[in-house]
Order: sequence, then structure tokens, then C-alpha cells
Amino acid sequence: LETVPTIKKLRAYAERIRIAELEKCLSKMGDDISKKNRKLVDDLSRGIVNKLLHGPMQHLRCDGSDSRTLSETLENMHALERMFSLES
Amino acid sequence: LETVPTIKKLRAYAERIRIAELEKCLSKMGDDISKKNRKLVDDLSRGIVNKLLHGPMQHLRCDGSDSRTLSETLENMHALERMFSLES
Amino acid sequence: TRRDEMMSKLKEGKKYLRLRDPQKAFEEFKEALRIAQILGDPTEAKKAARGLGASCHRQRKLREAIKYHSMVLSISEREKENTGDTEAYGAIADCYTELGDLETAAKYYDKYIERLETD
Amino acid sequence: TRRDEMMSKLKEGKKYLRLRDPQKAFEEFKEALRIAQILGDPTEAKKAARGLGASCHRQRKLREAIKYHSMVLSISEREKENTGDTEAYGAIADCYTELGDLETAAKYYDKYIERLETD
Repeated sequence: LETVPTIKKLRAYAERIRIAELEKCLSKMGDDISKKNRKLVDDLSRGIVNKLLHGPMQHLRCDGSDSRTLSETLENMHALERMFSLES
Repeated sequence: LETVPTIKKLRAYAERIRIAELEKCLSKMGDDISKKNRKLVDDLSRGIVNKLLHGPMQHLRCDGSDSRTLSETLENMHALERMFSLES
Repeated sequence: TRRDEMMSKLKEGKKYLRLRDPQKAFEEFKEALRIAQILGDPTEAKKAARGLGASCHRQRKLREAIKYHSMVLSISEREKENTGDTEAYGAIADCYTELGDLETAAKYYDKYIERLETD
Repeated sequence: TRRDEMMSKLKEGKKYLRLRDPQKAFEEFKEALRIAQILGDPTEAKKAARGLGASCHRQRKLREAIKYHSMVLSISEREKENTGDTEAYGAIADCYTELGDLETAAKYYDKYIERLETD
């Protein structure tokens, strides 16, 4: 459960990047794109972020049933916090 | 230098995801998108991946001048290899 | 038309969220949800519910935010159409984390993570 | 026109890369590069060079791949226009990694990483 706040922070970190890049892209497109395609571009941005996050997120969750898994999960957490500057 | 192969594997991992999602998106759009917008969608996919990778990539590189940084860098490497299943 | 009005409310709601005015955003989404329910449009009702959840979340009304994000999940279940569920599970988990209920948060994050790969 | 021919060669090259036929891809990109140079079109010349780099890389012709990816960088420098540089630095570093020259690879990865955030 110690890793739960890290999951939240990592999600927020990735979402900030996604939104910033998406808005940059859509503003350059202007009205030059159909509503359907706008939706597909949004889906693309979510698809990339979600698939990239899947591995790290999975490795932040463990049932804590054996200690090796727990200590590994905590190591993953510390590494992610360092790498994405999530400490606060 | 031990982390160099991991940088390569992480890049390849992210690129596979990017290409798969991009092709899914473009195939759904069909010919219903201008060349300019197709380029912008490609840029979007690169932008998201690159900005998400920046932190982890940076933390895989260290000049190894002091041992604390080196051991941290190796911990980051092991965590990334676990989380993205990069061992091989 | 009714539908145009609903779409414009959704758009306004998003605009106010971007402008960091969650109270005004809430009003717009609330009205959009009402029209979507009259029209029987589950897709737009989900977007409105999601916007309401985000508006409440930004105002630290966490219980209310959970209620609206859960509405997305129940519409999905009723319609057998899962768009927006991943995000809803994640958002509900975020709220429980902020409430300090890490146990419940973890359960929702597990559903969120399960869906990340396949979405 | 010449330009149409070049664009179609680039398209064909990409198609062959996708179909995992790097030899045929190489031929197409080679021709595209030749036309781009005649037309004096640096943007498309970079795309062709990049395609040539990728085609060589897939054939394990690593030294040649490095040569073509480096061509992207030198066109960028000449034109003061950096599109494609991040990817070129990364690809060159990948080649050096495969050659076992981790020292040189690290130098190129550093330039790659430096550009990831701002690109």
C-alpha cells in the first residue's frame, strides 16, 4: 500500500505530458481536422501513455505475500520516484 | 557504461508501442487526413514518448564519478529492466 | 437543437476546466448531463459525468467526485460499452488516495492497471 | 514530375521496411536520396538518409547505417534545421551498442537524451 501515492503521482505526471503534447498538436491542426479524427488523435495519445505505463504500474502493485516481491516493489517505487522526480 | 544496452532496449520497447498505436490510429483515419496533419500526429506520438522517456533515460546515464550515483544508476537500470521486461 | 445545446455545454465545461474554474465547469457539465439523459445518449452522458467528476475533484469534493466517476462505470455496464472506464477507475483511485483510504484506492488502481494494456 | 517520383520512392521504401525487406527498401531510398539531392530538397533528403540508415541497420550493416544516420545530422547542421536529429543520435548510438563500442554509444545517447525533452 505504500506504493499507492506513487501510482497517483506517476499517473498525474504522464497525464500532464499527454495533455501538453495533445494541445500543442491540436492547436497546430486548427479546424483542419474532423471531429472523428480529433477523437482518434486523443485515443492515440491515451493508447501510447497507457501502454507505456502498464509495466511500471504493474510492478508498483504486489500482494506483499512474500518479502522478496515486496522489497522489489519498493525498489521499483524508489527508482520511479527518482526517475520521474515524483518525490514531494 | 553497463546501462548502455538498457537504453537501447528501452528505446526499442517504446518505439514498438509508438509504431503500433500510430498505425492503428492512421489506419482508422484512412485517407481522411491531410499530409500536414499526418505529420503532426507522428510528431505527437514522438513527443509523448520522448518526454516520458526523458527522466528514465537521464537516470540511466551518470558519469560514475562517485559510487552513490553509480549504485543508484544501477538500481534504476534493474528496476527498468524488471518493469519493462527488458532482460534477455 | 437539444443535441447542439448539449454539445456546446460539454465544450464550455471543458473550457472552464482548462481555465481552472471548476465551479463554472460543474454547472455546464451538470446541464449537459441533464440533456444527455433526456436524449438517452450514453456516450455524451459519460463525458458529462466525467467532467462533473473532474470539476468536483478540483474543488476537493472527493466523495462527490467519486460518485460522478462511478456513474461512468455504471453507464458502461448498462450499455456494455467500456469507453472511459480505465480513466474512471484511475480517477476514483486518485480520490481514495487523497482521502487516505489506500486500501480502496489500491483496489481501483488494480482495475485501472488491468485495463491499461488492452484499452 | 521529379518530385512525385521522389515521394513515391520514399513511400515504397517505407513500405518495404514494413514488409521486412530491407534490401528492396534500400534501393528505393537510394533513388529517393539521389533525386532529393538533384532537387536540393534537404527535408526529403533527410528522410531518405534515415530510411537508408534503417535499411542497413536491419541488414546488420552497422557501419554503413551509421554513415547514413550521420548524413541526417550533417544536413541538419548545414541547413540549421534540426528535424530528425534526436532519432538520428539514438539510431547511431544503437548501432555502436551493437558493435560493442559502448563508450561511443554512450556519447551519442547523451546527445539523444539531451534532446528528448525539448524536441
